[in-house]
Amino acid sequence: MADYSEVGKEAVEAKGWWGAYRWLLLRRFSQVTVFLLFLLGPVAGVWIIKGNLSSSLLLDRVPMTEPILFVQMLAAGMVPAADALIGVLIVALFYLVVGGRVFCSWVCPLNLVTDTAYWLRERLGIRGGARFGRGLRYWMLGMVLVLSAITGTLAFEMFNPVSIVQRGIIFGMGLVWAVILAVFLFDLLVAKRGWCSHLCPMGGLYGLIGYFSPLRVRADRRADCNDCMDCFVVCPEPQVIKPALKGAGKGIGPVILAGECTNCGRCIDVCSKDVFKFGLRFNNEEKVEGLRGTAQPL
Amino acid sequence: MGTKVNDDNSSSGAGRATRRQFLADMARTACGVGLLGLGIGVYSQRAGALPAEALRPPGALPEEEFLAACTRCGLCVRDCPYDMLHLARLGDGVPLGTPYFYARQAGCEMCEDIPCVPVCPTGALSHGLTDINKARMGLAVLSDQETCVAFLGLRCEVCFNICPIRGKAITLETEHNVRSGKHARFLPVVHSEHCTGCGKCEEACILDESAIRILPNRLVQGKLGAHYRKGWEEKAKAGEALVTPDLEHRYNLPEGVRYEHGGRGLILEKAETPPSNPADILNRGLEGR
Amino acid sequence: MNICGILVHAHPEGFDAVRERLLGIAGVEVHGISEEGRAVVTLEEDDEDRLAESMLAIQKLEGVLSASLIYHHNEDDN
Amino acid sequence: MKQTRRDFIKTNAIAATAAMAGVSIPGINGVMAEEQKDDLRWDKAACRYCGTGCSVLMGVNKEGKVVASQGDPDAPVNRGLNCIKGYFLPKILYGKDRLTQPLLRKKDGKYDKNGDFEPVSWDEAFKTMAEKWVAARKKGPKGVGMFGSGQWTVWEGYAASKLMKAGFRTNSLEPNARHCMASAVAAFIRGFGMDEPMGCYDDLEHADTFVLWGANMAEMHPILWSRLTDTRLTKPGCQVHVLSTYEHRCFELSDNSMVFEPQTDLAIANYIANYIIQNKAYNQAFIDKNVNFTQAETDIGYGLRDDHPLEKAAKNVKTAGKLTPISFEEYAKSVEPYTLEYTAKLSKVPAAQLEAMAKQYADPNRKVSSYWTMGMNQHTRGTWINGLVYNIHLLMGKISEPGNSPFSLTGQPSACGTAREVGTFTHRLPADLVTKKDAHCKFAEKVWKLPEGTIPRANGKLGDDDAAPDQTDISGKPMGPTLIHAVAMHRALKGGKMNCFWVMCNNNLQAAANFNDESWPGWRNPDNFITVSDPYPTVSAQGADLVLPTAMWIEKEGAYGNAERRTQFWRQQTKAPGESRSDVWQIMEFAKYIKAEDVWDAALLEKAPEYAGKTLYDILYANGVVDKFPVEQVTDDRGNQYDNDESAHFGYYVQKGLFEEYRLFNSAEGMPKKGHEMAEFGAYHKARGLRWPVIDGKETLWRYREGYDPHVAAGEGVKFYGFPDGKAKIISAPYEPAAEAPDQDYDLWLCTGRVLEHWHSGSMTRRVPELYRAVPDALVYMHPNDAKKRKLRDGSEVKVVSRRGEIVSRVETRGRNRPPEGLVFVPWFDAGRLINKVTLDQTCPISKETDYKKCAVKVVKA
Repeated sequence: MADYSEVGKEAVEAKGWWGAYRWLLLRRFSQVTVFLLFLLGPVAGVWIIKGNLSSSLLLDRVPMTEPILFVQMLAAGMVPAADALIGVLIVALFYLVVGGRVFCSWVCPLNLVTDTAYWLRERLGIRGGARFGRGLRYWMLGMVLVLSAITGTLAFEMFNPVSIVQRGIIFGMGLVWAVILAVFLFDLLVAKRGWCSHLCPMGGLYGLIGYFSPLRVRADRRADCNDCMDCFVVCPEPQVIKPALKGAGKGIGPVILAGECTNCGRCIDVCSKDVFKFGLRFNNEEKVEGLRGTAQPL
Repeated sequence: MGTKVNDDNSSSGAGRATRRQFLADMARTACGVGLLGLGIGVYSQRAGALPAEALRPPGALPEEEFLAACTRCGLCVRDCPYDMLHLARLGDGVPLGTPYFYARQAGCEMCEDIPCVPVCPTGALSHGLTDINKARMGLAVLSDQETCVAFLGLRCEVCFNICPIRGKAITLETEHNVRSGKHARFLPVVHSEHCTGCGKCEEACILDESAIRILPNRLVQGKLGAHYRKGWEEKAKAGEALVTPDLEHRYNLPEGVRYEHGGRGLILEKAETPPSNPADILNRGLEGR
Repeated sequence: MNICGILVHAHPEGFDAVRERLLGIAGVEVHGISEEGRAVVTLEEDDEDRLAESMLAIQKLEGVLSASLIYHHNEDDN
Repeated sequence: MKQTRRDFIKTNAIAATAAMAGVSIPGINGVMAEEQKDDLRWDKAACRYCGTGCSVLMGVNKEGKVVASQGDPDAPVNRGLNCIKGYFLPKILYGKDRLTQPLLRKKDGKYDKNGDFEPVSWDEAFKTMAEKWVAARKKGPKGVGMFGSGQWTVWEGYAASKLMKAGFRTNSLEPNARHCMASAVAAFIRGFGMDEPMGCYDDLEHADTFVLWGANMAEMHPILWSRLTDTRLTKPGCQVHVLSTYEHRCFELSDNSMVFEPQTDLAIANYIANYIIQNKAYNQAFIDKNVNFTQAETDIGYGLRDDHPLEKAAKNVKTAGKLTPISFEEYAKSVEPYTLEYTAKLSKVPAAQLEAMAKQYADPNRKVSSYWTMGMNQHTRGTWINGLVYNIHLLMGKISEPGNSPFSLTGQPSACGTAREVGTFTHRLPADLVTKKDAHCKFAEKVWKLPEGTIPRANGKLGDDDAAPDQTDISGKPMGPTLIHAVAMHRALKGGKMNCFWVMCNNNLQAAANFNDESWPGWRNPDNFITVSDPYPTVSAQGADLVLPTAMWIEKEGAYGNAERRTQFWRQQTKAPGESRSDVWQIMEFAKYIKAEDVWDAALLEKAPEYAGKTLYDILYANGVVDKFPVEQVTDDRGNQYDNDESAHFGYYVQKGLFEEYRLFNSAEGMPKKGHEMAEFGAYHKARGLRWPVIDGKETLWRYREGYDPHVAAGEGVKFYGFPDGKAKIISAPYEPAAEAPDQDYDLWLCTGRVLEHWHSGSMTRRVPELYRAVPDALVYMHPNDAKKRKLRDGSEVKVVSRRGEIVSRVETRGRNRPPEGLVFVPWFDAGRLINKVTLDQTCPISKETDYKKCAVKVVKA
């Protein structure tokens, strides 16, 4: 595996600095913008969006509701009012189109924290710690729902660092810094990419929502791959890359189809050979066929 | 990924071992997540208990349902024109992220259009509440008669005066002040039929610690035995006596004395002014004395 | 500040001597005594360690049959 | 403190151990010791607020700070009770923004009307002020003015009266009681020849029927209301009738609640008289023996500026106070138009209710007490309506005996004691003497050891008639008429006729009507120099040029006189903060900066050559009478010692000297009027107030009646000895409309007033956080239909607009006051919403008291 400090150097040389950081910067811009939109109301009195990620009102009209809260609520036995229903449909539909875990990489405020923790972990060369299965988040999701059903409340919301942090910053910090620090230290010292890529049940749910998303990262030029491994280093869910990038021989198309992919585009940035690009999930066959034509012995 | 290389070289054994390994992993994950869930569950039960003095916005569902329905979005907080609602922060001692207010800090101003309610996306604040006077955020209780200055005989009545359902939710009962002998006491009495629990009374109470407090109805409200009716109310409702009216009572009474059945009882008519003419006294005879 | 109320049981005969010895301990005051030799003693001491020492000293005092702590009040001086 | 705590714990330790040992230890009973009593010095005082005159005990700690208070359980008025304002009395002394230094507007180190306030020494303050005052006084007696208070202590009012009337030789002295009690005073003087009620608070226990005429006693006299309520609760058959222009707290107790159209109380009172006469229920014997009938001058205007159309239209403005003797028959005829039908229609009160009330008055077997405050006093016909109620009581002879009392309640703690008894009005001198009468002035000059002609006569002449010789002023010119009442003072300030104005112990700029057109331009007139003595930066202080920090209430030795003629004393119980000084100190000290030559003319000085070169201080206070009593350590019966900062400063017992000189007006040989007798100074420190006249140590409960009043000789029965013939006057006066009734443009009546939690302008109570929290802002109380019509609801921000100004506040439709449709009520305590920008500076033409209860406004969304 490539040395972390060397990651992306080739890409910078090949594509220039902007080319090598484009998606990362756009993503940061998106995260900060979402955040500032929420803060614009309380700070400046400009109410473009009101509330927080859990539920909000856009332009005093369009309701939005976080799917994980909605499913918890259902599990807890509540029939939410129309606003919540419409809100969750709007949100789910949006992420269904752009990719479920786009939330994680383009919106979620905690992503900044965990990305920073990962960066520092690699820089400091911290190794080891707990290892979790990639499927753990689905267990977590299941647990959250069961918990709601048993307690009849949104029990996980006492604990959910994503909503706590976002709400904390919009509505007043309280001890929120402690939650941020806890997640940061957890990712830094306990488990590599522990929260976002393994534990977070919201990520799990968005992964499921994004399972059918048309918007995908494609490794259309996978043939050009020079095995620098940089994409694996920067990818928060490296397991999703392998089938598409290395699956040519196994009859697997170049589209990254796994729901866990966050569409962060970091692989596009760091690849000096421009193997990856954003595209649609369709036409997976066409390219494969071309490959198949050359690779198949028959 | 964390799959371990298996040492067993027998393929079938390896398969069994992998399956066993898989099952073991499953079990471990399940146990781990289960324990975590238990932890969160227990924690949420403890941290999810609302302190008695923290009040929910108007229209809030019963607490258990509320906790199931509230997304913690803070839209109600944002739409409160008086900024008296808070979203519970970590360390506030109120279920995290849920809206609440402490009456002592600032009570609900009872806006006629209840802006905090329709904005609630889930109905955790019931959209069925359209008349703020029907809100039941809690119930005011005059919890300490020993320090309430009205009970001491002082003329305070700040709670009575500030009550938005004035004259109904809190009334003043007047009674003779036995200690001073010549003053009346004006005692505040809360009527649950009208009290919305807005908390203005607790907020305004002039004592160092409020003697009137808003508490959840379930903590403070008594319940009359289901069998018992208040006779006077039943009669008023019916507009007449529930059973046959009394016959007209007549009594043996000396002169100058009347008896009012169902009214004042025995009435001694004003004593006649004693005649100033001594002859009149003599003429009246002994009987008249 | 620590204030202790101690019930001291002394040999009735030699009580005057015991009183003298008790008063020799810093912070001790003797408030009353019954004919059977039960004495009401208070002990004031700010320092916890020395308080314990003084308690022990009372117990070991010649002529003292027993000494039991009845009342102890401790509060921060601020 | 720590030692006490330690002792306490040790006592517990001993007690617990002793109990265990079965040993008894002297002083310790085997029970836990009680926490040491707090180490406070308690002393009595009269409550700082209203005219009820509750007695309170104030607890002062070792550091000299007032830290505790309680209602005085031995006080006959309140028996240990307080209202909510009284509960917080200690806190009024310790607002965070107490003024502690004299502040003068300055620019570049010099006084400048447009400068910013800078701290100055008392010496600089008084020097600047003296220079201005001497210059202004040269223009004439109305060049300077002082506006005092019914919250002054008795001797402060007395010292001020002396400084102005005798020192500066001006009658430009008015108390804020002009806005409060003047109508009551005028009616007492016109009807009885003597000021102040004949009854006392014991009427509250003895009446069978109470009638409230424009008094919200429930909020404004809370303790008296609890006494009235108690009587209503405990006395069989007792009734309460309430008249008001809006529903207020008293309606909750009321048996007969009547909301009348503003101003029609005149008709209602006349209707009752008519009812009594028509039914021949009047007390003929009483009338024959004790009553004269007179007719008041009618069509007398509304006390507005001379060029106001209403004043030009009115026929008898100049002779407003004139009374013409009439017969009983003529009187009966004058009230004849006030039939039940007519009155019910005019007043909008249902006829049955009016009649029920009239019957109570007319029933010879029911004792009726009438109570009123500002509803009747602040009235463009205030003197009339006061008199009309006396008429009813006089017709029935229901007066001057237990339970039968027409009773004018006061709003200030010493409206009676200071403003009225000491005579701090432009037309008055101490003890009911008036500057209109040459003989009274001469007597005052004798008491004050001044040359004859010092005190300016009302007419500026040394005699009662116009033919008498002129009094000369410092300029050598004739003095001219000298009277100037409170509202006229503001007009004179605005017009530049009065250039120096000293406001003490009240918040005149917030309180005076028509802020925008009259008071503010007057105060800020560049020619004028305004001094405000105040403990807090009030609206008045903000409008001043010199602010003098004042010692409050129990920061000085004081005396108040309440509404039932009860004079109460207190000792100085704590120190005033910083350089604050009491008003009496300020008045006397300022007198040191003025020389007789500065303000007296040569002819007058020739009559008293010994005063040449002397300061007013020497002449007025170091006069051998005021400074007669040496400084003594003030000590109570338990040996507690008290400061007396004024005595320490001036070198004699200031308060005692002033009071004893004042008492000469009630005792000196040749006194023109009797009936105001006071006990000697020392007696009051020993009593929880004494009700004057105090003769041979005995108080007087009901005046004018044999047995109760020592001035009525045996066999005289009832004698209204204020008049030489011993008869009271029934004064006929008609209904006349208000000055400014609602019309199309301004479609609502505005009535202003107070709330229970705040006192007057709120300068004290709004600094008590709890009271502020209880009632933070003044609201616009409004009928729900009026609100609906204007698309307003509770809490809507609105503008209350009149022809003179506007304020912004919020609507309240379900509050404590429920006005009828067509009327709004706004309290005036709120410095943030000066309702007096809206009110009209109309007065009763006779009493010159402002009518704050009636003007036309509109309410629109803000």
